[in-house]
This record gives sequence, C-alpha cells and structure tokens, in this order.
Amino acid sequence: MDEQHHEHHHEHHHEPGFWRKYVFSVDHKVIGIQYSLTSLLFLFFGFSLMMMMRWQLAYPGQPLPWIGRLFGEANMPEGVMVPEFYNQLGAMHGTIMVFLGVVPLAVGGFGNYVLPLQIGAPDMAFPRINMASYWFLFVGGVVMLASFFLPGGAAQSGWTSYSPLANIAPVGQTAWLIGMIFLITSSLLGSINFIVTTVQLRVKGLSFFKLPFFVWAQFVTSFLLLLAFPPLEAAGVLQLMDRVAGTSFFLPSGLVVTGQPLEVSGGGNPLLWQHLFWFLAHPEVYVLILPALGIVAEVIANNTRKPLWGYRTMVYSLIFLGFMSFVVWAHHMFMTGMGTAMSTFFQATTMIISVPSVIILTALAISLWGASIRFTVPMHFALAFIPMFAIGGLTGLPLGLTASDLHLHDTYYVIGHFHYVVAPGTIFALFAGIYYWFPKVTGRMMNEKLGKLHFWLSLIFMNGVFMPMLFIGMAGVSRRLYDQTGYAHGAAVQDLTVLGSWSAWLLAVAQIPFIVNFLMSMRKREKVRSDNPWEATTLEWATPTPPPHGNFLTAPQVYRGPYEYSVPGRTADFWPQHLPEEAESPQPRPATT
Amino acid sequence: MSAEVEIPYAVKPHPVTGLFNGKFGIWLFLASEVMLFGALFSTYVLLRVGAEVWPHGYSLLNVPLATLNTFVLILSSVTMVMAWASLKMDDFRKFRLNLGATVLLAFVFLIVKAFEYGAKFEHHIHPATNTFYAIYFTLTGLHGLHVIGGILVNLYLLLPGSAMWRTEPERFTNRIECAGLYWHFVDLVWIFLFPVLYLL
Amino acid sequence: MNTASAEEVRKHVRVYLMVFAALAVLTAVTVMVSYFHLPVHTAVIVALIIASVKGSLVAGYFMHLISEEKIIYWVLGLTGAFFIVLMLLPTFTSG
Amino acid sequence: MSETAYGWWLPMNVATYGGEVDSLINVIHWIMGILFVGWGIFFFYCLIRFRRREGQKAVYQPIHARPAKYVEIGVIIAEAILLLSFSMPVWARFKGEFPAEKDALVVRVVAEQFAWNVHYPGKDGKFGRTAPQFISSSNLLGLDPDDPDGQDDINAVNQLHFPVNKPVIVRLSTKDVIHSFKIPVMRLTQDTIPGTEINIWFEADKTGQFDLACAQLCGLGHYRMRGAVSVDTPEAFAKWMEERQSEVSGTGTEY
Repeated sequence: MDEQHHEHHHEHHHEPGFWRKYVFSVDHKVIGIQYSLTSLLFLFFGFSLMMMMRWQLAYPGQPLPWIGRLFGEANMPEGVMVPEFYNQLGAMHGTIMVFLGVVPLAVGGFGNYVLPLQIGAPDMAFPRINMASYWFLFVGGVVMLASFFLPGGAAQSGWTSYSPLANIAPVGQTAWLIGMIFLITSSLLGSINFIVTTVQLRVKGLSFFKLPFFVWAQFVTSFLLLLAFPPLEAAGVLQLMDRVAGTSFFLPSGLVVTGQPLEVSGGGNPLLWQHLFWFLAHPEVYVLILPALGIVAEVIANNTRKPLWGYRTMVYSLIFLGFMSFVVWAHHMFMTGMGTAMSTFFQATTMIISVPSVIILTALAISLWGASIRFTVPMHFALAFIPMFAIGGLTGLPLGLTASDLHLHDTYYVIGHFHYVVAPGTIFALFAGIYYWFPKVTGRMMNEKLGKLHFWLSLIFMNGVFMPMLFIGMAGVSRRLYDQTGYAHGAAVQDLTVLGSWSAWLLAVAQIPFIVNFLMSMRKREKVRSDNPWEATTLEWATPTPPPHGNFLTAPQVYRGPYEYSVPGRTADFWPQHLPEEAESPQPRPATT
Repeated sequence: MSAEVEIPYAVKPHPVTGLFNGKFGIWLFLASEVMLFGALFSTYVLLRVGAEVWPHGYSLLNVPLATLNTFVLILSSVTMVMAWASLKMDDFRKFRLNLGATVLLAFVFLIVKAFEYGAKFEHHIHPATNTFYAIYFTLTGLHGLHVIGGILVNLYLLLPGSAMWRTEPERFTNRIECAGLYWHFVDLVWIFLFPVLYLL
Repeated sequence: MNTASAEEVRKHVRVYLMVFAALAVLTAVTVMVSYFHLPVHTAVIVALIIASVKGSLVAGYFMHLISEEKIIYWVLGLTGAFFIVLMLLPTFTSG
Repeated sequence: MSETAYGWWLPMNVATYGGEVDSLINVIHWIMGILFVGWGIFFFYCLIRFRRREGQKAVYQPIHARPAKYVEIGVIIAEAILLLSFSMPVWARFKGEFPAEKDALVVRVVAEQFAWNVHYPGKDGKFGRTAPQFISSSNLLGLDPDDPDGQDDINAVNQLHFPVNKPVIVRLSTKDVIHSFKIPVMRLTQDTIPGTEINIWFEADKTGQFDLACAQLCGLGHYRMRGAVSVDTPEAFAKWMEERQSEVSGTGTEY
C-alpha cells in the first residue's frame, strides 16, 4: 500500500482506471481482497510479536539472537527485552490478532468477497461505504503500528486495557484508543452494509432458508458487531476523556500511584470499564467464531457431497448463539468480587450458550455420516477445525463455573482455551476458506501437496503451542508474566513453556509452504477449466472466474436450497442453486487441466 | 470496471421489506447509535448511584439557556420534516427554505452551547472538575459532534447536493428522508439529555 | 413512508405542527416541574415520563415510526432488548 | 519449599475447600475427556468409512441421529449437575459462609505496584486508621500517626504468614491499579479493585511455604509481584508474630 501512496502525485498521468480499480475501488471483490491481504499481513505481524515474546518466556533474560539489538536500547538493551516492551508486545499481539487480523479477514475479507456472490447480488448495497470501511480499518491499523514509535511505546495494558492501569500508561494507550475508534467505525460501517445487502439484495427465489450457512453466519455476526461495538466505543471515548481531559470515569478517589497521590477528582468506577469492554468483547468472541463456522460448513457440505445435516437447526442455533452472547459477558469478571446472585445468573447463561455450540458441532460431525468425503486441502482444515474448536469449547467449561474458575482464572489455562477457539479453530477455518475460494478469486488452484504439508505441520505445532498452556494453567501460572520462573509453580512447568516456544517458531516455519504456495499459485499454476472447480452448488460458482465488476452476467434465479448434493435420480452429484428444474445436469469435469 | 454497477433497490423500495437500501441502512446506524448513547446513559446512572453526593443539574447549569436550546432543536426537527414534506409536494423553494432554517437553527444551538461552555471555562470548570461535569461535558460534547455532523450533511444537501433534485428527484427525496431520520435522532437524544443533565 | 403521495403528505404537515406544539408545551412543563424541587425519585420518574412522551412523539411522527415497515420494528425491537440489558448494567456492577 | 508442591497438573492443595474445587476440576476434565474421545471415535470412523472411493456414494437423505440428541441432552444434564451440585455450593461457601471474626485471623492486604502489604493489627487486635494522604516510603500502608490503634500494627511486605487450621479473613484492597491475589495451593484468586475493599476467607490444613502471585496484569513489574505464603504451626506463627512485633516497638515509629 505504501508504495502506492508514494505514487500519488502521478495519479493524473495514469489511466483514470488504476486508482479506482485497485486502490479506492468500490467493487466488493477488490475491497474483499484488500481486506484479506491487509489482514494476512497483520496476522503475520501479530504472530511475529508473539514469537518474540516466546523467546523471553522460554529463555528469560537472555538476549534475543541475531535481531535482538535491532529494537533499540529502550526496548531491548543488549538484546534483552525489558518488561515494558514485553507488555507492549502482549497488548498489541492481542489487539492486532483480534481487531486487525481475524475479524477483518473473516468478515471484511471473506464476507465482502463471498457474501454478495452467494446471494447473487451485483455488489454490496453501499459500495462507497464499503470502501470507506476498508480505509477506516487501514487508518486504524496504521495508528496502531505507529504507536510503537511513540515515547514510552505502544499500549501495554493488555488488549483488554483495564483501567486504572490503562489510565496511567504512557501515551501509546491514547493512540490505541484512537486506533480502536477507527476500527470500530470500520466495523460498524461494514456491518450495516452486510445486513442491508443480505436483506435487500438476495436474488429472486433465494429465501432466507435457502441461504448458504456462510451468509447466515455473516448476517448474525453483523448484528453482533452493530449492537455490541458501540458500548466499547463509548468506553473508549470515556477512557480517552480520562487520559486527555483529566476526568475520572474509571478512577475512584484516593488512588496512590508509586507513592504519589493521583491528582484527579475521583468518583469513578474501574469495573465500569470491564463491563463496557466485555459487553462488546464477549460478542466479539462470536464475531471471531461464527464466520469460521460458516466457512467450515460450506467446505464440509461441498466435500462430503451431501447436504448439511440439520441445516435449519444449525441456523436457529446460530441465531440463539448471537442472542445469548450478549448476556454472558460478566463471566470474564467472576473474580472481581461478584456476589452469588449475579454469578449464578452468568454461570447459567454461560452453560446455556454452550448448548447451541454443541449442536452446531454435532451437526457438522453427523454430516460426515453417509458421505463420500473428498480429502481436499480445504477439507483437511475444515475437518481439523471441528476437534480443535471442540477442545476450545470444552476447556471453556471449567472457566465458566465459578468454583473451578477460582483456580483457573487469569492463568495460562484461559490463554490455552481461547487460543484453541481462535487459532487452530478460527484460523484453520480461514485457511480452509483461502484454499477453497482461491480458485474463484484468481482462477487458479493452489498446490495440493504444499497445502497438505502446510496443514499437517500447522496442526502439529498449533497443538504444540497451545496444549502445554492448558497444563501450565492447571499448575496455576498467571498469564501475562514476563518471566514465570520467579515463581515456584512457574519454574516447575518451565519445560512446557520451552516446548510451547519451539512449537511457535516451528509453526512459523510451517507457514512457509503456505506463503510459497499462495504467491506461486497466483501466477504460475494452471488455470481452472471450469468456473466451478469444486463442483459446488452455491451461487458464487455461477459467475465467470474471476467474477467481473457487477459479478453475474445475467441476474441468476434460485430454485433450491444451498446444499443439494447427491440428489437421487440426478446424474451429477451436485445440483447448483441457480439451475432450473428442467436444465441438464452439469457434467462433472476435472478441476484443472 | 470504471462503470458504476447498478445496485437494486438503491432508490425504489424493495417489494418485500418496503424499504430502499439507504433507509434501512440509516435505521441500522441509528440502532448502533442507540447502543452508543445507551452505554453513556448507563454510565451516568452508574456513577450517579455510586456517588456519595451528586449535584442537581439546575443548581450548576444554565437551565433557561438549555430550555431555549431545546426549543431550537425541536423547531429544527420540524423544519427538517417540513423540508422533506416540501419535496414530496414538489415544492423545491419551500424545501430550500426549510432545510436552510434547519441548518441555521443547528448553528444557533451550537452557538448557545458555546456560550454555556465558555461560561463554565471562565469559572475554571472543566471536565476534570468532578464526575458530574465529566459526564456533562462528555455527553453534550458527543451530542454536539453529532449536531456538527448533521450540519455538514444538511449543508451538503442544501448546496451542492441539491443538484440531484433536477436529475433524480426520487433519490434526492430519499436522501433528505435519511438525513431527516438522523437529525430527528439527534433531537431525540437531546430530549433525554436535557432533563437528565439539567433538571435532575 | 416513501410511498406516501403528495396528498397524504399535505395532511401530515398539519400533524407535524401539532406535534411541535405538544413538544413545546411538554418542554415547558418539564422545566416548570423542575422548579418544584420534588424529591429525587419523583423528579426522576416525572422527568423520564415526559422525556419518553416527547421522544415517542419525535420518533412516532417526525421519524414516521407509527407507520413504518415491519423490518424496522424488528431491528428496533432487537436493539431495544439489548438496550435494556445495557441499562441493567449498573445493577450488575453494584451486585 | 516442599519439592512435590508443584508439577504439571494441579499443585498441592492446602485449602479446606480446595478438595471440592479439585474434584470439580477433575470431574469436568473427565467429562470433557469422555466426550472428546467418544466423539473422536465417531469422527475418525466416519473419515475412514465414508472416504471417497469406488462405489462410495453419498446419501442424500439425512439420517435420524437419535444418539446425537441423547448426547446433547446428556451434555445439558451434565452441565446442570456441575453447576448446581459442584460449582454453586463451593462458591456459596467461599462467598457467603464467612467464619466469625473472633475465630479467625483477620489481616488486611493492600496491593500496590508491585508489592503486597500485609497488614496485621498487632497486639491490640485493632487495625489503625489508614488514609491515602499518610502514605509515604516509610509508611506504606498510610497509617494515621495519631491513631493509637495503629501504633502496634505490623506491615509485613510480601510476607503472608498465618496459622494452620484456623480461618483467615483477608480484607483486600489496592492503592493503585487492579491486581489479583492468587495463591495456587489455596485454589484462590481474587481481584483487588481500586476504591473498594473485598473480603475473602480461607483456611489451610497443611503447613508449608508457598507462593502468592499476582494474576492480573498490573504493569511492568507484574511478573515479580511475588509474595511468600507461610502456613505455620500455631507456635511458629506466634513466634513470628512476636518477632515482627518487637521490630515495630523497637523502632517505635515504623509501621
């Protein structure tokens, strides 16, 4: 992107098309690709932050080899990380992975590219707002990155930015808040666009219960973003006021910081921040998960060659999940001195919300029964998603019950739990999506061998990173420790931490086949012969490849549900949604030359 | 790719939902705004309930000025809806008058607000003074930003944007309707802010 | 509302003016009530009732909510539900 | 430090209610394990039996998955049981059934960046009045110098001693940011919230030396906010207390 900015003054000499076409495009597909590439870069960046943290965790106090000295005397004197820098890396890893990595890829990238295609729309309902939403994200991302260069560094109070710690943190926290306001605005604009598009622009015949599950997932996700993000925006404004205008929304009276009384009026409430934050951040967990479930459902239906089992039940579960996600937030706060009545309420809602998740996972698993499973690369990732997400979900149980949370709260067990949900869970689903839709976007298939190599290595090392965390947490080691070996219970599990660190670095190596595959396949691989190389049924495969601006050559019409595979009496084992009853079945063709 | 793609129901209402895209979009936006101000109101309640003493708004703030501002904003809402109605009745001149009045009234609101703020600052009263003023300045400030946003939108629609009336009158009327919905919401927020901050 | 004909709109205009009058009167009432310095509980209830009536008038007539499409009601209903949860937040914090 | 206190699973338990927490954690993990393994068997069976091969055609008709329904109902029942018969009783006991103050050792713990001030009331059994304006480097608790109750108060920085088999009530507060008072062997975590004092209680049934950790990110020194927990025999505790007491009265003005 940066190089393109430098070229700005040449703009008038170019064909007027270029800027409109690739940079300030209003085409949902270009915007989807912009979102995807940006968020893939941010994912890699966020991952790199974590790899540096893993060095300090595994070998506390030792200089980071080779690159340690590049980060300056303030951050890494003699190549050894200081705690402030460690905390910056931690806070920014979380922020970047959630708000600039996974959500923009899952919603901004896949949602933008695929949703209008799957509902047969020529574009999103508001193409310009769509463009604005990407550029808000871009600015938010730049602000976040730039904050590393501020005096005192980037935000360092965790991605949760709990007050009062965040109130007294260096100026990087202010940048974080401003960046967040941009990211929130981006999400709000995006979610409005998704909802209107889904409701208004479905083609003829595409009723709500004929929508692909992916569209449903995006639709519910958009409502979560729309209604859960504003309270965080409010909280962000309040914290900004606290930091910039000297108010005390989150500061009670009588605080003494490093021996000096804090010069504020007081009268605020630090728990208010947590409530407003988790009012967003719990639904946000489902924002991370639901699109992933959508992708997995698409890939599984396509590669089992049969309809999804219990499609309607899955949709109802999805909606129920969305609803419930608004009334579980305080289970993040069981240890803040909560009384029994309130904790009972939130434990109960937490147990209830696990039910629809179980139903969706069960439905996906039952879909395998009686299938004819094609073990394609996307299918590998989609299948692995199920047990990985299951581990993530199951480990949520002891955290959702106050009595077991007494021991596990704020330990590595929590880190292991939610990383199982989002890393081998959501990120695997996102990989499945990349391998699955790559031929639609580029017109070329990705390499199967490299893809499988990428899958197996990632699966092994993902577990190598996160499985030890569950044990470290069980041993009672607190999260966000710069060096756990000072504690006896931390030293006892240091070997597991070293194992996790090496797994993380090897996980990075495991991404090399993916990066090579991704870049090579864009140019070198042979083109797909058919517009529908996976022999899928949903509408995105009914467009030319790659789809032109405006998508469909003629507006399609939908005649049946989204997953009509292996319908008895038809010669082909897939029956696309847009083919009229009397039309000839498409002949199965090899995917590539 | 430079050619604009025609989006269905950008102007005409959808046969099932009965809405054109923009109107649905603006309502969703307002829904998110409800949650934004809701969170702030909730904050207000929480801080007030938790405080040992909480001043009465009327003993610290200028109620007559705020009452005046309430009238001004309500009036601007009426002119806004009249602007839309004028377009519906094909009376562009009356539309201009009404929308112009809306913008003017919005400016009056801001000027009165500026006097209120100025008086406070003169007495060295700032958001940092206490929690009451913190919430007062934050809520009215955020509301003021919404007023400024409304002025910008309405000014655009009044001046350069109104050229659309000649080419696509229906689309232009839709735009005014959406701008109106937003403006009424800004009014509605004030209707709650006024008693909560000034009268209680 | 965007289907309303010019004739209907003409009728609406009268309604708008009446609503304006009502809003003006209610504003005056709520300010007057505040001068009585009622006990806080009563004052809050009275002020919120008046504000709600005024808000409903604006939403109902200026924003045409009294004759709006079903889907808008759905969206606002959903928002309202979560808004209530949000309003309960202070009770959670003190619990 | 007992060598066996910490390992790769739950650390040693010394809390009287800790056994219930442990059994809940263990039961949940057994349920999780059974669900995961049983479900995994089904999963791999499907992957092998229904892989694409000659003659394997997918079945369009959905199967009647009654067993799945039973599993789901089973999960719901299991969760209800976990909640009602394990979690809530423990929580109710921990939160509600406070021991009487006269039967317990009452201490105040005031967290700060990055230390735990453990405030014992001293001989008179009364805590001196504290206020932020009195806080200084020689008066970390902010004890009011004019309050006679505070003259014999003890501040044991990062040292929490208490006798075995006697309930301990801790009044937790913080001077600055949120910290979290965590003693893994006590199966205990409690955030300290600025502006409020939160009471917790626990009782140890074994003696030994353990760790007190901070569990909530509180700044750059979060990782070294370690306190030493010593569960003593009543005699050892009395002796330790006496030593601390003599330090206080020896210098007269040190708190």
